[in-house]
Order: sequence, then C-alpha cells, then structure tokens
Amino acid sequence: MISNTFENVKKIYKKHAKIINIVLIILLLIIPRLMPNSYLMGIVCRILMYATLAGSLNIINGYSGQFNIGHAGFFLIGAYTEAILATTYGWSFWPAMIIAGIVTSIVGFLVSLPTLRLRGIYLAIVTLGFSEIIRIIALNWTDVTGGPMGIKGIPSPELFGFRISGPVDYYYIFLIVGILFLFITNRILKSRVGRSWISIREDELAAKSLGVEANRAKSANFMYGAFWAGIVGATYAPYYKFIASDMFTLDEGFNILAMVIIGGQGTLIGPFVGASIATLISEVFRFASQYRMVIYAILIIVMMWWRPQGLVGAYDSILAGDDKSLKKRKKSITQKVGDN
Amino acid sequence: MDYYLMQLVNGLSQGAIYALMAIGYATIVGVVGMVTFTHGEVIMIGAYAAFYAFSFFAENLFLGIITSFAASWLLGIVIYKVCYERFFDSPRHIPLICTIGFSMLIKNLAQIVFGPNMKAMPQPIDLGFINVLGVRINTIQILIIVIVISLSTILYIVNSKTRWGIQLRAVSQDKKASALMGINVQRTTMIGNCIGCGLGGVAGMLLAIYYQSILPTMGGVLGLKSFISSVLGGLTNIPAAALGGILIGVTENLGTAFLSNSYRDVFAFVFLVLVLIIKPEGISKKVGGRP
Amino acid sequence: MAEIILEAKGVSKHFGGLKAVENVDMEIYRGDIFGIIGPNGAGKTTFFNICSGIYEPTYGEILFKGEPIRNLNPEQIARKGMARTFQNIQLFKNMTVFENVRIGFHIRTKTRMFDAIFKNKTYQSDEEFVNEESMKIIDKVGLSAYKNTMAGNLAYGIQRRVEIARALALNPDILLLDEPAAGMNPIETNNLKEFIIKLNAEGYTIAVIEHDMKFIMSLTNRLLVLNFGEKISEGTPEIVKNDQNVIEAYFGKGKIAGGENS
Amino acid sequence: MRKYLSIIMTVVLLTALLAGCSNAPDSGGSGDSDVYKFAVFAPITGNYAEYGKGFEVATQMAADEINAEGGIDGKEIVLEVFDTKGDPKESADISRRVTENDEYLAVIGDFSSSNAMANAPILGEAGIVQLSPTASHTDYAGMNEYMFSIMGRQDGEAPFFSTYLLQKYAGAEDVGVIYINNDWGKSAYDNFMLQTEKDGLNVVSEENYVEGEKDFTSLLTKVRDSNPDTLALIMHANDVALIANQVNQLGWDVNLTALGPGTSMQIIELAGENVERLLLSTPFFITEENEEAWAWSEEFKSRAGFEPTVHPAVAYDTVYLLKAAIENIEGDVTRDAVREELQNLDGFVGLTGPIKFNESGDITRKYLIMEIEDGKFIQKTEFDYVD
Repeated sequence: MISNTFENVKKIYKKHAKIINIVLIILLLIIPRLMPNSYLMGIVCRILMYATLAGSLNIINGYSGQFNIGHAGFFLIGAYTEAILATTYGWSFWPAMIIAGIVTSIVGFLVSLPTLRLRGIYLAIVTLGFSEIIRIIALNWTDVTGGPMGIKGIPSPELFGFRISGPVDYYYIFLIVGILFLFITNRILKSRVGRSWISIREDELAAKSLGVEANRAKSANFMYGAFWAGIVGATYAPYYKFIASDMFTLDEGFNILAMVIIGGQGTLIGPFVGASIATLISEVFRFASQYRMVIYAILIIVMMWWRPQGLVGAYDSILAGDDKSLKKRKKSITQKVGDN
Repeated sequence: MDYYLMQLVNGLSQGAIYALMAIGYATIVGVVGMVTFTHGEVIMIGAYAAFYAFSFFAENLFLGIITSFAASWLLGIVIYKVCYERFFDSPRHIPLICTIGFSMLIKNLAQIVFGPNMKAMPQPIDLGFINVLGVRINTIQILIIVIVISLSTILYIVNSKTRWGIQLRAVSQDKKASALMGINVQRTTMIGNCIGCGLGGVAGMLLAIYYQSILPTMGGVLGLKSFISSVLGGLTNIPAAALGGILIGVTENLGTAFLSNSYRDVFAFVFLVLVLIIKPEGISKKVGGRP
Repeated sequence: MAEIILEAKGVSKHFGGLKAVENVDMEIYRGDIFGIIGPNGAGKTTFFNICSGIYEPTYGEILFKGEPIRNLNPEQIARKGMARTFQNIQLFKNMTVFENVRIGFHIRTKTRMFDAIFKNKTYQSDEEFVNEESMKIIDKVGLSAYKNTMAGNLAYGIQRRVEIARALALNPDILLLDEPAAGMNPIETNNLKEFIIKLNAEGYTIAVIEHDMKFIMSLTNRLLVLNFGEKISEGTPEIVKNDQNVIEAYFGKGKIAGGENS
Repeated sequence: MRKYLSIIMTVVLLTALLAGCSNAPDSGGSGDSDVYKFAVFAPITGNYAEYGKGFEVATQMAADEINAEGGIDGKEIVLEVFDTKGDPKESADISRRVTENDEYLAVIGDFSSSNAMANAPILGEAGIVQLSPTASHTDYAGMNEYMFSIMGRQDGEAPFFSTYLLQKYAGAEDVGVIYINNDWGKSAYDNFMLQTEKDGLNVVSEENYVEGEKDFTSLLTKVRDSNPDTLALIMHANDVALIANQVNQLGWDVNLTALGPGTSMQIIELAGENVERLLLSTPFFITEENEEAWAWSEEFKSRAGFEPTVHPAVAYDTVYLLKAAIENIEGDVTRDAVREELQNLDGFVGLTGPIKFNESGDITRKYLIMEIEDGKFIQKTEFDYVD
C-alpha cells in the first residue's frame, strides 16, 4: 500500500517536476517562517541531521553491501575534530567542517582495510570494535579530547558576519548539508563509481570478473560514507555546543542502523524516511513515559515483520531478499531505471 | 611473578564466564545461522529468574540453574518466533535489526517490571576459597569453570552421539538438505536456539552470583562480550567459542595488569580485530553454516 | 602459426588432498575457438577459475599474451583483456539487462568520484560512450527487446546471452565461456553456436567449456580433454574424437566418474 | 536528480505530519495561572533509568508534601516529567519545548552533565533556570547565570576527604585510588590529588574504569600489588558495593573509604558485611537518628520500591529550593525573579544540608564522616574538623 502511494507520488512528481521543485524549494526555505516554534524546528533539525547521518551509513551498507554497525565512531570523529579545531585552535566552522570530513574519511579508509579480508558479520564486528575503541580513546585521551569532561563552548558558525545559532538558523545548515549530500551522492551513484559499488553489492565475483577492483571500490565507498558522517558530526558539535564521549555509544550506532533499515537500504530516500519515522515516533510517544522505549522497540519489530525491506527500500536489490510477491512488483518498478 | 600469575587466574576465571556465555551464543548462531543481539537480555532474564527463585523458594543452586535455564528457554521460544522464524530467506540484516529491537524491548520492560535499580543477589553457595600455588581461587570461580567444562562436554556428547544432536548439526549445516531428509527443521532450529538461550540464562545466574548483584541493564556489555568471544572462535564452533571467551578474559586482565585499566575494552577489541585480520574466520575452521 | 594468447604450463590445483587439476598444459591461439571438455567433475571449471584468477594455481604458470598472470587477481586479469561467463550464471539479477551491460564497461571508462560530482567532460564522454556502446552490444546480441527487463526475470537461455553481452563490453582479447549451452533446448543451443561462430568471425578469441560432445565438436577448431583433473587428449576435433583415452573416459570409465566436484 | 527531489518532498510531508501530531506546545499560557509548573528532566528510560526513576519519585514526593500544606502562597506545584533517555539531543529538544511554553517556571534536572550542558545555552538564552540536582561537571553551573547545581563542588568534598577523612580520621598512609572515569569522577579525582599532594599523603596507585564495569578483580589485584593500606573509592553506591564484594572475594584486608555514594542504604543492601567499617564522606546522612531523613527515606522506599541513594535526596531538595525562592519573590513571579531569588537565597537548609549558591550557581557543601558499623551508618566526630 505504502509503495503504491509512493509510486503514485513519484508519477505525479514526474509529471510536474519543474513546478513541484520550485514549490518545494520555496517551501523548504520558508519552513522556519511557517513554524517559528523552535521546539518543532529542533526536531526537524534532529531529523535532518539523522537523515544525512543515516544516509551516509546507507552508502556503505545499502550501496556496496558491506556491513557497518559502528557508524557512531565516524560520527564521533567528525564531531571531535571540528570541536578540537574550533576550540583549541580557533578555526572557523567552515574549514573545520571540511577537515573533519577529510579526517573521518581517512579513518574510514583505515577501518576499511580489513575489508580486504573480511566480509559479512566479521566486518561488522570490526566496525563495532572500532566504534568502541574510538569512544574509549576519546574518553581517556584527556589532553586532546578533554577526556570525560568532554569539549564545551564550541563556537557557533558564522556566515557573512551572521552568527548561526538556534535551530531556526541551524535548520539551513542541516538542510544545505542534507541537500548537498543527496545531490553529490546521487551524481556519484549514477556514474561509473556508483555502478561499481552496486555491482559489488549484487554479486562480487561477477563484478570482479568484469574488472571492478572490489577492494579499492569498497575502500572508496567506506571513505565516502565516513566523509559524510564526519561532516554531520562536525555540524552536530557546534549545534549542541558541548560534546562528550557518552554521546557516541554503540546504542547510538544501532539507532542509526535501525533508521537506515526501517527506511529502507539502497535508496537515497530510505534513510530520510527512516530518520523521520524513528525521531517522530520517539517524540510522539512521549506521553507514554516509561513505556515510550517499549513502544519504540515494538514498532521496530512490527516494521521488520511488515516491511522487511524498509518503508521505501529498494525492491530492485539483493537487499530486499527473495520474496516472490516482491518480484512481481520489481518488474514494473524497474522500468524507470533505464532512463536515468 | 605472583602478581602476574594472579592476574592470569583472574583472566581465566573471567574468561570462563565469557566462555559460558559464548557457548550459548555459538550454539544459537550455529543452528539459527544468524547473529543475535538479544543474548545480553537472555543472560539478564536468566539472572532475574534465579534471583526470584532464590528469593521466593530456596537458595539452592540447582533450583537456580533449572529456573534460569527454563526462563531463558521460554524467552528463546519468543525470540525464535519474533526474530527468526519468518526471516530465514531474508537478507541477514533484517533478523539482526529484529534482535536489536527485541533486546531494547526486553531491557525496557525489565526496567519497568523488575525495577530499574541494582539488587543484591542471594548467595546459594558459601564463598570459600582454596590456595593453589599461593594464588587464591574462589569456590564460585571453580564452580564456573566446572560448569563451563561440564556443559561443553554435555553439549559435545549430545551433539556428536545422539540422533537428536546429529539432527541439530545437520540443520546447522544445511537447512534445505535437512528438510529433504525428513528433519523438522523449524522445530530443531527452535530447540537449538532455546538450548543456546538456556545456557545463556545459566551464565547469567552464575554471573549474578559472582558479582553478587543484578541490574536490568547488565545485559548490554555481556551480550557484546559473548558476541566477541564467539566471533573469535569462528562464531559457530562451540569449543572454539569457549576458548575465545577465555582468551578475551585473559587479554583484558593482562592488559589491565601490564598497561592500564582505562583501555580495558580496547584490549579485547584490538585483540579481536588482530585475530580477525590474521585469521579471518576466527581461531577455528568453519564448522556448520556461515552466518 | 598465430600468436599464442593464453598458455598454461603444468598447472595444478590441489584442495587439500584433492587434486582438482593436475599438471595441465594448454595453448590457445589468437582467433581460435578453443574447447575444453570432459565428464562432470573433470576439473574444467576449476581450470577456468585458475585462468581467470579466481584461484591461484598450486603449481604451474599461466601466461596471458605472454605475461605471467598467476599472481594476479580476477579484476587485474579482466583489465588485461580476459572476460568470462560463469557456469551458474552470475548476473546482477536485480538489475536490468542494460545496467548489467553498462557495468561491463567499467574498465573502459575513467570517471572518478571527482568527475562524477562535477559532471565534467570525462564524465559526460564516458556516459555517452557507455550508453551508446551498451546499446550496440545489446543489439548485436539480440537483446534489444529485453533492454529494460530485470535480468533475474529472463529465461535461462537469454540470461546466458546477457552474460555474454556483459563480457563483450570489456572488449576482451579472449572470451571464456563456461558451459554456455547448459540448460538450453536444441534450438537455443543451435542459435548459440551460430552466435559464437559469428563472434569469432568478428575477431574474438573464444574458449568454451562444454561436456556436450556434439556441440563442441562442431564448434571448435581445437580441443583439450580433461578427466579427473588431468589432460588426456588435445588437438583438433578429429584427433580427439578418435583418441582412445577420450572414448574410455566418456563411454568406458566415464560412468563411474563423478566422485568429485569441479 | 528526480529521486532526490522526491525525497525533499517526503521530508516536507513528514514535517507536516510532525506539525500535526506533536501536540503543539500551548504557548498561550501566562505566568499568572493558579499553579506553579516546573519541568523535570530525567532519564526515565535508557541506561540511567535507575536514577531517572529516583528523580521522578523524589521530586513528586516534595511536590505532594508542599501541596498538602497548601502549596506556595496558596498555589499548587505541578511537576511535569520529561523523559530524556540520557540523550542530550532529546534533552535539548525538550528544553526548547519548555522555553516556548510560558507555563514552566523553571527546569529541574537534567541528570547527567552531558545533557545539562547541552541544555544550558538554550535555557540560558530563554532565561529559564535549570536547577540540576546532580550535574557535577565543574564548568556546568558557570555556563550562564541561569544554571544551578546543588551536587556540591568537588573542590569542597575532595580536599575534605583527603585531609580529614583519610589523613586525620583514618590515619591512612599509603592510599590506592580508584575512580570512575566520568566528568564527576574525574574532577573529584583531580581535586583529591591536588590535596593529597599538599597533605603529603602517599598515593601508591591510581586506576580508573569506564562506567558500566562489573568486574574489578584485575584492577583490584593491580592496586593491591602496590600495597596500599587504604583504598579511596571515588564512585557511586553500586560500584562501591561491587568493589567491596570483590575485595572480599580476593581475600584482601584493606581499609575502604568512599567519596560519592553518601549514606545510601543501597551499599549495605548490596554488599552487606563486606562494607563493614567503610568510611565515607557525606554532606548529610540518612540514619535512624536523623528522624526527618529517616522518614523521608522510608517514604521514598515505599514509593519507589528501592532504597534511595544520594541522587533522589538532592532531587527532593530542588523542589524545596524553588519553593523557598518563590516565597522570597516580592513582585510578580517570573522566570527571572526565580533566578534572582535562587541566587540570593540564604539560610536554606534542606534534607541534604544547608544550600547557598555562590556566584556561578554552584554550592560548596559541608561534609561529615560516616562509618558503617553493624550494617548501620554511624556519624564520626572525633577528629579536629575546623568548620
């Protein structure tokens, strides 16, 4: 049902693409004016932040079929790099953000090295270990990371002399990061590079036999995903102005992973939907007090029962499994693929 | 010298606990063929079952073992129904997320039902100790080692000698072929899962007795440790998983001894990553299905 | 005599105690249609896997265009100009035929992340090239009707063609086909044969694994016969057909062969 | 190109959904309603639920008591508990929600320093007091003038612990220190080490552990190897109990002292005989002799189902603190007035002792020495404590 709705939405969208785009962009730009409520804007910011973060994980898990469950580690590195550069060295936000992305992507490269030999759950456990190792180092390396005291007073970014603080302003940063992420990722995915990632996900042996250097492509994929996690981390740090290692636990990593899978792996839109759903559910069920997380957990399970490939997950992928009923639908959906 | 010997013994006894958890974990992964993140909560439920058995009936070790085994067994059925049964043909990340969701569910329910606070665990056995070569070893440490060894042995015998164990192994190696041979795959898988959970429950009880306390959130770290330990053993190989648990325990304790306690979990993980890089399938050869 | 394009020298592959391939020599000349035959489990596919870099030979050396390739991995060998298909079809089942073929152009294009982000000249010319050439290949293989169909939904025989089309996208010097006729009906087999001959006429060197004698005898100009991992005969179809060893392998002892899997 | 724009559309749709379903905070409320409303931020779910539950129960207890006696100047106190799950992201969003609703006069909480510090800029900008019972990060209260903490500064307790408890009372010579590696533990440890240097106390070994650790055997073995006569434990009640049990399992005869747990019955319940003769520093004590506190503790236990630690006690005090501050207000009761009076509050004595805020919004407490004897806390006085 949902997928039909989405198909219909897509159809309508395709028909009037230009008008809708313009309306959308205007709408997105004026949302803060329509919703001057900073609580709601705060939630929108959180959704946008998680959406990009989950999107960056989706690059790794959804597009090259690797299995990273320690994404919180990359998030941490991005946040700490920006925070350290901004507080200790007095860098301004924008270059610090780029450096944070680059540093994270270098770490992503190092983490991806074991992928030369490991796959599946063994790779997953390496990423999980990495995430914990990084967190414990951040907790103990007091000279650089402030240790258990964390880093406080991270300055707000400035743009053309304006200080950006508060969710209404920050909305635009998260929005720009999100749109840039989608825009750039979309281009990469539709190029030779993206095709090679997807081919590895679908059938690594076949990809290799066609000359796709699987190991290099996987490393590049990890680096690219990590880069965006670093960028999001870097925007996160000055938004909350204070970071400490206990914000980047394994649970946070699982949370991001759950968003990707609830939304659907292997589509650009999936993580955005997943992040929105997960964040909204936990806010909407606030009235349930101590039962809130119980409800959240049940909803995750129900979601997996109901739509294992995620709400808007890719049908046209190995990730959707071998469900016969899905296969029928695949046919109609893949008609669109040829024209991109 | 004594000091390092002592730390080695500490490592061994802690490793024995990890081993016990890992045996259960490896059993589950072996037969179900999927990785689970509920094991920590299974351990916790086992501990709480024993806690209530001790509080309401008698402080008797066997009663504790039976209750915790039974409670975890029941939980195992639920886990099987919720997280695995319908996902055997699905990509593996789906049951994985289910187990993450389920563990979240159990943990939060436990906080509501059992109360969120730490409780003292009744002690069904007297805490004595013996001296071996000047190193003091507690009865509970000995008990844990004895239980680990006997459970592994029982499991080994069941697995290799009984008809039923052969079915279990057959299912863990090839579900389709087993089904063709007339084995009730679903049921066998469920029972295998339940055995693993039951072992986890007993491990939970022993842990609670060892640390003399229980807490609804105790499962998180423990589940992770059992996961790491069995990965070290190649995930599905039971004796190797036990060995993996002991190695992790020893690594952690010797790491603390030689370096610093601050990086305790780092030692375990670094050790694990190194082992995986050198021997990608863990310290044992692959046995059974690849998860 | 023509140039030797692919040469095996005393190649062996052991899996533990199992000698899947034992001391096999082979020479394939440019422009040949070369056949490798043998009963089930003779080690044909293993031998192919060694040639294409999936396995490293336990002993021996493989020379491709005169260069040793024993230590290269499959993607490096593919880059050198060897393309292959698989016995149990390894298509990207969830992609369309068109997408499958486009991935085949990986080594012939240069777009990198940077080019893709800015959609610069490299990207544009690459995409143009890939799209055009893909269509050409799809037309050539006769798959135009299925261009936008999911590969996994196609009939078996057509899937084999898609796999060949994808391999052709590499513009290989040699094309290794692993049991291309398996599971095909006689008409399809015949079409395939004609198609292979046509490809050969266009200049592709082709090596084919097959256990269907009739098919391969009428197709190839040189043959290698494996049994239990060892070479038992080599030469033109005529020579092989009359070789006592081959007859024995197929009709005599062949019945009891099959204890191993290739 | 098209795909990603359709994504934007989904985001918009979801935002609309969000606007629809989250009960939009009623921003129409004003200060002159007939109740005083406080927001309580606490981790009701998640790994810190134990403490969140304590917060919830203790603050409600205080509010019930005050309301039973007629409230503040006839107006009732209403508490609204917000679950933050121990996640600063949620906490910050909740803070925004509170800033947008004029009804909330002040915020009680959050439990962890991470959360409280993430909230500080938001609440500070909006001019709402965040009165945290437990946030112990040394920089927290100074972040802006609206931030208050009554945990007690560690440059008060730690030196007291070193000089009076360890050196003068216990007569310790060689001390092994074990501390929890979080913001509180680290700052207590740092202050403690400074003082030991001044006092000339010999610290033979110092170790820390990451929150959530259960197995201290190897750590204790290591500390034991350096032969201390006294162990100084800087941590909370649960961990003190775990360590006491494991010291006993090791068969190690060493004097135990603890900074942090206060007079939590929890310790005795969890560790029984193993904490016999444990010395600890505390700003207040809950024993049968201290009737008021004892009654409080019994009431808490019946409501929460477990023994109170120091955390619910300070949470309980925050409500009374706010009451006292509001009673001092002479004009309109506004958020700013609350801050003003909280800052200037003098002579307040709560369950946990006298509380007077310094310039930055922290307090320095006075400390006592307690010892566990026969499963009971006994106050110790025979040492020359200069007040």
